[in-house]
Formats: sequence, C-alpha cells, structure tokens
Amino acid sequence: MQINKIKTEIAEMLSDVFDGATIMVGGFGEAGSPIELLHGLIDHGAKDLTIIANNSGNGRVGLGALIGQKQVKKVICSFARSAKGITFQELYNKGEIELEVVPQGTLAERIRAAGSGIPAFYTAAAVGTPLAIGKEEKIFNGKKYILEEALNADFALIKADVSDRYGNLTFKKTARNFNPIMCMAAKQSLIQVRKLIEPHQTNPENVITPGIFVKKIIEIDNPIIETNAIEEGMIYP
Amino acid sequence: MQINKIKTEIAEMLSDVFDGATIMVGGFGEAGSPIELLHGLIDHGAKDLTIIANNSGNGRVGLGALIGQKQVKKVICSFARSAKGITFQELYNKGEIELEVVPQGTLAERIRAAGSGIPAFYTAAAVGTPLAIGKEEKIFNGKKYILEEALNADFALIKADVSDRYGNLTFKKTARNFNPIMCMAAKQSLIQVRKLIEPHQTNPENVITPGIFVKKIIEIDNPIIETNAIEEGMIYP
Amino acid sequence: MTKKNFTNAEKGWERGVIASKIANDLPHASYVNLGIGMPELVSQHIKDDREIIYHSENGLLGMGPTPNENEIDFDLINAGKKPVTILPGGSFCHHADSFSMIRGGHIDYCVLGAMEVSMNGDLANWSTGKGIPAVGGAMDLVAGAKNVFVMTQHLTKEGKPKLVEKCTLPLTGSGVVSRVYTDYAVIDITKEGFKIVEINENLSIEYLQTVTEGRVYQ
Amino acid sequence: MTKKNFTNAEKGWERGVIASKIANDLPHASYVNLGIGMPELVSQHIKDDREIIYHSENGLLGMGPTPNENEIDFDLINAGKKPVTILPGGSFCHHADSFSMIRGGHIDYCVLGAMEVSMNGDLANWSTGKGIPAVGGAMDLVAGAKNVFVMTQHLTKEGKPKLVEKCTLPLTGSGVVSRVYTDYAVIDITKEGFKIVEINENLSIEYLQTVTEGRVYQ
Repeated sequence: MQINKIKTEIAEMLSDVFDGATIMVGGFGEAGSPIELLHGLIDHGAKDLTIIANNSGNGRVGLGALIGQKQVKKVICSFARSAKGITFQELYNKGEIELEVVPQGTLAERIRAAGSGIPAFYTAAAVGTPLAIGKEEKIFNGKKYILEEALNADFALIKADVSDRYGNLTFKKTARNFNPIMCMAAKQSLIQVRKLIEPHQTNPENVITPGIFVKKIIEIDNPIIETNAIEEGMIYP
Repeated sequence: MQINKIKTEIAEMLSDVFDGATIMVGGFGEAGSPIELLHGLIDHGAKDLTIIANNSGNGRVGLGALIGQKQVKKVICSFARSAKGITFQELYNKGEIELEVVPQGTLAERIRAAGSGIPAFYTAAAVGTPLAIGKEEKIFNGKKYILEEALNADFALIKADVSDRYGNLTFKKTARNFNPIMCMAAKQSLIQVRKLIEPHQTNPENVITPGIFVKKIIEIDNPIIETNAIEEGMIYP
Repeated sequence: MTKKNFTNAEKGWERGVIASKIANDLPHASYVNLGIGMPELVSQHIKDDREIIYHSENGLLGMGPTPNENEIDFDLINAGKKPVTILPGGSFCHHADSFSMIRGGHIDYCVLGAMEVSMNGDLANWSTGKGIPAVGGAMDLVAGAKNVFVMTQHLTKEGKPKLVEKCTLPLTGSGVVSRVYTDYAVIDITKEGFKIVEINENLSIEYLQTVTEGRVYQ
Repeated sequence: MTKKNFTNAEKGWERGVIASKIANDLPHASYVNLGIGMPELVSQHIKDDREIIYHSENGLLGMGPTPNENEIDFDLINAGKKPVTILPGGSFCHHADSFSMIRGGHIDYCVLGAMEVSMNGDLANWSTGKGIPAVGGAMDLVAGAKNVFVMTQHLTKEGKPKLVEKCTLPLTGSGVVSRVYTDYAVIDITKEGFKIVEINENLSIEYLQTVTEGRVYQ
C-alpha cells in the first residue's frame, strides 16, 4: 500500500473541522492565502473559530468572507488594519470579534515553536511596550527579554505551489511566508496546491515543507487572485 | 561597488581568528566537515579554542588533527565517542581537554536560537536525566521542561556545495546538517565551497543559507574525503 | 504635558533630501530593512560606490524596485503588500527564518517612520491608541536590527513636536533609536539629549530647540 | 541492589523475529526513526501492505537501504554515519528542522536499544558511567517521539535483567518507553508493571518473572 494524501473534494479536506477549533491561515496579505479552502470552510459552516493569521482579510473573499459570515470569534494576528478589511472592521467596532495583537516576528516564532516542541522562548521584541504587559521578564547578558509561549492549532489552511502525494511542498516567491511554519504547528495541515507531481519529480534538496508536516492535499490549479476578485466585486458565498 | 565575499587564500579566511575564540565546526561525522578550513586553523595556530560541533573528530585529519595539535581547550558536542577518535580520546583520558555533552537536538536548537536572537528556550529533552542538573525547570500544560540557553560563537567553519559572491549557499545531501544554523549563530561564518557560481545562476527559491549569514567564502573544488584520507594514513600537518 | 503647536512652521528639507542623507549613511554591503512609506525613498538615493541589500520581512532578501505594470506578480510583494521585484543573488525564506534575520541582529540598519521619539531613544510608531491596533513587524525590527534610524517630519501634521522628552503614545520599543532624520535636522540619541549632527541650513539651533521637546545640543 | 545473574539463560527469539514483531506493529504511513544497531533490522521486515517513512536525525527523511559498493556517497549517511540512500519523495533538511520533527511530536515511532528499562518507562541507554559520555540524539528522540519502542535482549551479556524496578544507570529519559520487545517477550509499560503482550512460546511466565526485576503480569 502506498501513502497518498491527495483528496479530490474540498469537503473531504475539511471533514474533521469542528466548532470552536483553532485554525491557522497561511498567507501574508493575499500572497499564499488559501482562498478556496477558506471558502470551503464557509460551506462547512464551523462556528466560534479562533483564527491565527498575519492579517484579518480583505473584501468579502477568503478570510474576509469567513469573518463576514460570523464564523470567527477571535483573530490572533499582527496586522488587522487594512483599507479593504471591511468585515473585520465592522465586527471589531461592534465588539463582536476578539483581537489578540502579536508582533509579526513573535507570531512567526510562536508558531515555529509549537511545531518544534518548544513550549516557550524568550524574545526582546515588545519589551517595554503595552504588548509585554503580564508577561514574564528575564535578563540575559544584561538585556531584558519576555517569555512568549508556543501557538498551537487544530488545523492549518495552506496554499502551496507544488506537491507530491507525500505532501512535499514548494511555494512560490513571497507566497511562502507563514505557510511552512503553520504546517508544522497544526495537528492537521490541509494544503491546496497549484500542481501535483510524482514523487520521483520532487528534488529532495529543494523541498521547503517535508511531507511529515502535511495531512491532506488538494489540487486547485487556477486559484482565485484576491486583488482581482475584490476588483470584480466578488462576494462569497 | 559590488559585494564580493570571495577570498582566494585560506589564511585570509581565518585572519580574524584569535586565541580563546569559540568556533563552531559544521558537519555530522565527515559529511559537511570543513577539513581544509580546519587545516588552515592548524596553520594559523590559534590556541585555547572552544569548539562547538556534533562530534570530536576522527584520525589526524580535520577536527581530529586540530585537537591533536592541542589547540582546543574545550569541546561542546553531542557525541565525542568514535572508534577513530584517537586524538580527543587521548587528551580526554589525560584530563587535558574539557567536554560539555549536549543532546543533539538541544545542541541544534541552541545554535539556531543564537542565530535567531532567542536567548533561551524550554525543551523536554534531557528532563529527569543527569544533563538536566542545575537547569531551571518549568511546567507547561502539566509537562516538565528545562531552560536551555543560546550557544553563540565567534566563528563558524562551514563546508557548502555551491555559492555565489553574496554567500547564497546550497549543501549536498546530508552534508547540510549543522552547517546552515551555524552560519546564523557565528559572528563570522567562513565558508569553503565546492563550486562558485554567478548571482544570476542562484535560484532564489532554493537557497538554503542566504548570504546575510555569510562573511567570507573560498572555493575548494576537490576537498579531502575524511574516510579516504584516514585509510591512506594522512596526518596533518 | 501640553505640546506646543507650530502652525507657521519653517519649511525644511524635501523628503528626497532626507532620504539621500540616510542613503549616504548606509555603508557598502549593508543589509537594510526600509519601513513602509517615506523610508522606501532611501533606496532611490544610494550612490554607485556601494551595494545595499534590502530585506523585506515577509521573506524576501535582495528586494528590487517596483515592477512595470506588465511584470506584476501578486505572489512577489513587499511588507507593505505592494508588488516588487527580486534582484540577482536574492532569496526567499519563510517568516520564522526572515525574523531570525531581524531578531538575530543580522539586519544592519532599519529605517522607520515615527509618531514620537524620546530623548532616551524610545519609539512610538504603531498605535495612536484609537482604532484597530496593528503592529506588524515594527516591534521585532526595532528590538533586533543593529541600528535603528527614524525618518520623519520634525513636527506632526498638527504642528506638534515629534521629538519629545517622554513618549505619550504606546511604545514600539524602549531605548532603541540611534539616529533621527527629519526635515529640520539629523539628530543622534545620546545620554545628554538630542545631539545635532546636521541642522537644516535655513534654521538656527534656537529655532530647532523651540520645535523640539527636550534639550538639543551640538 | 545486586542483580541476579543468569548464565544459563534460555534461548529466545532471533533478532529477525523480534524485528518482524516491531515491523508488524508500525501502522501504514508512519514516520519512524530506527536507532543505530539492532533496531535497523526492523525496516527489512515491513510487509507490502504498508508504506513506512524512515527519518534519520542528521537531516534525512525518506531514508532508503544501504547502497551498493559503487553507489556509496560519503555525503549521504545515516545517524550512525553509515552510507545510505534516499527514496523518491524523500527530502533533506538541516539539524534544527530535523529535530523539530522529533521534538515537535511528528515522529510517530522511534525504536531504540536499551541498557535498562524501568517499570515506569525510564530508559537508560547512553552511558555506563564510564568512558567518554556521548548522548547523540537519544534524549531528544525519547522526549519527542509519539511512541518509544525499545528493542533489546532480555538479559545483558553478563546475564543480568535489563527490565528493572528502577534504573541504576544514568537516564536517557524518564517515563518515556511505551513498549519493550525482547527475545523473551513483548511487554507494555503500564501503571501496574510490566504487562506481557506476547511471551516467547518456549518460556513460562514464571521463568519470565525470574529473569525480570519487577512484577510481570498478563
């Protein structure tokens, strides 16, 4: 029997998602944002989700659409402010969605720590700022640091460029961003990929995310481009 | 003016090395071991060195030779036992060299932490063992962890496969091992590389160590293979 | 503390002039992160006697200029989510590796905008205390980069000093700024206060003092 | 505590038999790290009904069998520094990433040798307290892998029990072992003691108890 993580239906990808789940969403802005999986999550209908991502969505597409559907109770991110971030803004102003602001590098490192079995680490980022309040402080070599804990998730929704059936992923340019570390940190990483290849076509030197960090894969060969979709007035669902 | 980190003489590579320096040495066993740079360090003559590496050398070649020259006062490594590790063994038995044993994963993470500005992190490795003695303990989610500190170095001696003049490195197969993270952790990472290429030949998707972590580069196109050298009875110098 | 208000403020250096002063202070072979907005201008003023490598915290080292309309790729963007290019010798990495470059002290210089800079080098540039709080990578950058330069107008739009004795807005970092470039002056943060490195040729030190909270000296 | 000494010990299962028992307990699609020495045999006994992916902690996922003499590459070695191969769908990574796989709980099973295993799952397998102490990746593996299997002879070369009430040698990990495969039996570590999953067909439980320190039960 051969390992084969490839699925053909988005519903199959999201079959284990549950109400109240913590879900990481890859991407930095629109680059690497798994829009089709996010739309699948709207169709799925899971509620009270905690979303971990760098941003909080634009327009009524992808993450913006999911938030607009009121499926999200909390967003953990570094930058929730965006001219087109209409759905988050509206719910935030009404007090209907929680926000935890995390410095971008601390967010990345907390995610990587979760995937690496590191429950907590010290960093100098945010020392002396409001984001350090309530955090344990410690001095190393005369400099002050704060303790930051790992950020785990139940699922990660990820967009990659190419994969084989083992889930060996490569990414395209700056669409890499948070995707590889989120694959490490989630119990199930669910990948939409532009193109599937055979294992013998995978160059073992160039794999960015090894299959060990991947649970399910689906091919979406012509994904929605957020900028274009918003310009065209797309509203999902 | 163009950035160009390429040097032509090994002495130039090692010109800033000083007595008492802490030097990381890449490689796992012989794979990725920078033998020519190590021989350059013997020629240089620096003394009282602290070496951070996974192993402690074989025969009288490379790290084994450096230790045999009594230039090393302390080795920090995970596995200093080896059938061919004659020079370390001899000095260790005579009490003439110090040894700090670090679990291999903790060693790797302490090096990566140094390169990433993380002064310390928690890990479960070694909890309840003699290697945890004296280390701060903390419970996260009901499980016990110990605090491990970053491991910095003044220099890293590294063997890579290919580089451009910026120091964008790729490695060959399992010769990658500790090399990329040591490049991050040392104040000066000094790279011997099998082949130099032009910057436009570097594929930005496949760079393993970006040039920002590299100080100096030298081309050694036909490096010594430790196994063969020891079989042939090589003794350096 | 009520800030003074200078509604008839003097006209200082143009943005391009400030950018070129910063550009001249970045040594050959530096790795540099330019913040979104005004700091982005710096790259246009680098002289031919040096090569600078630009880092964008979203996983791009060796960032190049804005692409032509027909070369735009929405998967190749900078930290401000604008399309950019990559130069030969550049590379991509993931976010944890990208911030290892920052936090680990491998970025030689970062240049950021400011709402307030205090005499001891505190920086406030991420939150006015109103609206949705959004910090991005600023806190990591100021804590990690070897040298933190601030590029800003000397006064706010309302004519209030941005260089202050103590910041009133939420901090981005504490004691992190080394040098401030404004339309009025180039100023080093020192233990003795705001040290004037260069003053706009049309202004007196006395005037600079009146539009700055906290002692300026030469 | 003086250990008993069984110089006329019964002959148990051959190594290959023990290895095939472990192989049958590794589910399809598992990620597995096999320790150096006896555990390496396990990969030769995997049945066709499953695909197992082997991890070697020196940065190799998808490790294949030993190469032919003419295919040896000293840059493609396993954690025991012996030449190996890589299978299609395999990949290389650096040491920090490789141990993220281990420490982060992504390795489903690791199989290690032992000097001593205690009733509460403590493992001692890295140091006799003499000679040069050398731990390698064993402490990270036992702390991080989801399931830790031990493969060992039931008695030491001197005929002393390896399954003990309390380890006397320096520990590799505390409370980490889930199952032990010896030439005499397959034994689960439980709160009640050493639980016999399977006993060698030539041995009685009474005999097994005499060559084991600490209660065995079925």
